[in-house]
Amino acid sequence: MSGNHGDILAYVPLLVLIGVSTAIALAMVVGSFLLGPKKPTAYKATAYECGMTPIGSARERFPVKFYLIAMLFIVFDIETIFLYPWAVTYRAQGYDLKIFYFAEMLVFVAILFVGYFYILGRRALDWDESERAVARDPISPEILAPRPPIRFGNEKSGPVRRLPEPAHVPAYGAVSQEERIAALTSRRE
Amino acid sequence: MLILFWILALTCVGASIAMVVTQNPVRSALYLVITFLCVAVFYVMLSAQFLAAVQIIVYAGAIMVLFLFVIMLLNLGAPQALRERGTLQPFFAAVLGTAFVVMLLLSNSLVALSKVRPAAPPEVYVPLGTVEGIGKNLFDPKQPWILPFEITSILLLVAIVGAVIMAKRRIQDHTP
Amino acid sequence: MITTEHYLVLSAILFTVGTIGVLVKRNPIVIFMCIELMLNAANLTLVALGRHFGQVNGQMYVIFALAVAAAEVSVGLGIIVAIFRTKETINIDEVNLMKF
Amino acid sequence: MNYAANLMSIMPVLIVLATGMIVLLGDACSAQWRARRWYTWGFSLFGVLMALVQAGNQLQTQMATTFSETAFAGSIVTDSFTLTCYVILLITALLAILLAMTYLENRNLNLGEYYALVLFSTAGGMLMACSNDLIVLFVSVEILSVALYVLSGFARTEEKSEEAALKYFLLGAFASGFLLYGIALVYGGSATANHAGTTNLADLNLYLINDGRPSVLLMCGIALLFVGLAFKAALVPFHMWTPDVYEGAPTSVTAYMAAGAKIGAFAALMRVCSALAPIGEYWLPAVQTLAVLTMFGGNILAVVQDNVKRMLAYSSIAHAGYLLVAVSAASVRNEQAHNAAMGAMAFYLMAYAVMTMGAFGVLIYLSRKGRDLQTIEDLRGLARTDTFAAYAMLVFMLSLGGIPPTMGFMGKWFIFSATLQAGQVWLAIVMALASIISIYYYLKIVWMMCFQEPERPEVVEHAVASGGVRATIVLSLATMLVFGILPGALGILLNAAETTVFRP
Repeated sequence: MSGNHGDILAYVPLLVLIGVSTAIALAMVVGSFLLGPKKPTAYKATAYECGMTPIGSARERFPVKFYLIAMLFIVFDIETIFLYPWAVTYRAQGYDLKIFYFAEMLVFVAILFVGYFYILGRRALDWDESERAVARDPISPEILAPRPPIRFGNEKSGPVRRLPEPAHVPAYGAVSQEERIAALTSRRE
Repeated sequence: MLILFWILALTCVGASIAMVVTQNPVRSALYLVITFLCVAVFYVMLSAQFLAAVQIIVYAGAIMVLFLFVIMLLNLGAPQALRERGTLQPFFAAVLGTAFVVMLLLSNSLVALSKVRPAAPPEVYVPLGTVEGIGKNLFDPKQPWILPFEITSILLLVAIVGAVIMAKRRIQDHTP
Repeated sequence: MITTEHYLVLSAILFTVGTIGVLVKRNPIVIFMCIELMLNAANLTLVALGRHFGQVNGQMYVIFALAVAAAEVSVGLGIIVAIFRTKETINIDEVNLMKF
Repeated sequence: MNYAANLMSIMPVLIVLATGMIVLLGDACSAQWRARRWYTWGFSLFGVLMALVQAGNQLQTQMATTFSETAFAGSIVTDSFTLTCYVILLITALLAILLAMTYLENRNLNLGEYYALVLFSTAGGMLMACSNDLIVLFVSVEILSVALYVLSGFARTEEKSEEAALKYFLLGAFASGFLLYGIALVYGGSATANHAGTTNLADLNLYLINDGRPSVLLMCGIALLFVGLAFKAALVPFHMWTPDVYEGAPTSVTAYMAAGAKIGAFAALMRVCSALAPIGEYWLPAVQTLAVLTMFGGNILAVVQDNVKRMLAYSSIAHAGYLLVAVSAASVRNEQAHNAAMGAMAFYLMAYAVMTMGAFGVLIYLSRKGRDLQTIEDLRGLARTDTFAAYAMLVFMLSLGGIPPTMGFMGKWFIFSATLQAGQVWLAIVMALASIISIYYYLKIVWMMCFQEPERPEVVEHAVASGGVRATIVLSLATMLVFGILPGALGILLNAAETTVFRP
């Protein structure tokens, strides 16, 4: 191919762009490293994350529903791959071919729409899978159960004001839900 | 050009070998990304620009991100689960040997291709790889791509159904 | 001067590496990645051959192969997620792939 | 170019696909499970029946006119072989759907997607049978396989089923890698100075007739193509997924997979081999070696199994070996032998599909609530406790073993005589020897059922004794015996090669 680089030479500006952007990014990092003042203190050296000390791995385990959406995204991504050349060439066609093109893509998209409605029907895009369970039991015992007082880490600096214990909090299941809610809310006041 | 080819080819093969050799699946995935990117550049060098873009969007973008997601998911659940045991399977050597024989055979026979049929000139193949070139041919009723195109949508539909069945925790029960 | 044979040999090497990877790795995700590498090697061959013949066929095959790969990825990773959920491990030693 | 004619030529496929989509949508969008239950099951049966009628009609027209047509710019071909494969696949799908409903409900798996996926994979198999271009072949193989991966993992909470799905998926995807690379090399290797490479099978056939000697690249391509298809058809060095997947998948899926996937794979293999027949002397020895390995490997490994599903899996591998003998006989450059072998293969595929569905149907019939029938021990003394199931199983076992007067025997006989006609005498003898081994383990089951005392003599109430399962068993039984005694009534299958496009 040594004689004819016609198609490749069109990419030289792209190459230059990539080179320049890499150089700028590198220059920023290296420049600030070289030129910036460095006065480390103990506080600056600690990791900072919203006031919390970072504990554990940075890798989070995401719930499965995210994967489902990512998987479905890939499928529809491929659809776009087919749509793009179609959209670019559609206008240039004659009338007959336009109808043919249109029908072809219509069938393709219709079949994928069957998949889309299937996804909607199966509620595969819903974020909260336990929607109905929550609806059945609006105030779950976990939410209402008395919790230990929150520790702020400053307990030693002064007396902690505790909420007064209510005289009588019935055990869960001993009385009806409504009574229990009433008892607990009175305690909060 | 030849130098570029050699650099890329070495990177590509090196990254793929590193992908197989490394024991950490996350690193494997990242090496695979390098391989995919090299292949994308090869597509550009072969004047298949549209495919190069698609390669980056679909492979290096979507598919690899999904791979990494899944690795992360499994990693945190059971940190030991993903460690490779590092044992070579007994037939590894045999496979390697035969594979190399096949490769040598291939490369010997491949050299003859240009003698059998000379390569097409650039003015023939350059317009084929652009978006217009792909679109004009892919949807042309006189060419045999219509049926594969339509049944690809069926395949994607099956994939949608499969992903939902496999990955969704709770599908409504049909039994009372 | 880069000839078509350069690309063909390169993709043959990539294909071989992918095949060996499938045979020696034990983690299903990595095995699956090796399979993706094999598919990519085949795609590279197709594009190089299509250019050699001055035909669009090679690139068309690659587009369809890409769609196939995407479909496989979404179903395959779905299966891996599902098996992890029921089993809490995905090591192939326990999945025991090559039992006769 | 007449679009309507193109669509007409794949009408059965379109009907199946449309049914699948309607079932899928209707199931996902309706709220009443009771209505949904009958709707998904009934509608998919209805659709398959419609497609069957349409395919039968087309087959009769085809036979009358002996005119094969390519459609969609030569990417598919509708000839008598295609339509015969359509009919066999649709009958398999019909039986699979009939079997499924109560079994799935018993295992709490009754989702509408099951039927949709069975329909889609049937359509994939049908497209494999009609493909005239390797890329259509590739995409339709994937449709068939991806649907089957999901189906084999359909019991989502069970470890075994999930493992089966993973194993099937990984090896299947590995095989598709080989298939794609093989296609690429065939594309490159079929080029000569006169023409560029091609993946169109009819063109390839023509080129090979003219050029004669294949290039090394083409031979590599053919080898990889065969490896890919051998994985899908479970031929012996590439069979390791079969027993585990058959064992782990829900039994109704296993039944469909054993029959449907094999029919599709062999239809495709037959197409590729007929296209490559002009250079048969280069690759035929490899196929024959595979056939011998598959027959002996399948049969010998089946002997040592004590799980019924695993045993049937190995037996299906052995049957793939017999079918491969037919493929080998069809690849000689002798038109008469080619036609005879193709017809024999169609007949055998039909017999195999029916007897496999029947045998798995009996297993489903015998499964208790929430538990599948596992070992051969479980069949002990079945003749006392359940006469119907025992005698049905007896006939299926005799048929699988190739004992007259069953369809299995006639199928083997046709393949045997076609092989002799093709001049491959040694292969015919090997096939006869292998089927003698197989009789041992089929008779072991018969012996266990009929000549052993049951552990508990009382009649056991089986969970899945529903109408659908009974209907499947009775239908397969009737087919098995009627066409075993009167094989001429299925002459249309034996003439499957009447109008094929390829000339050896």
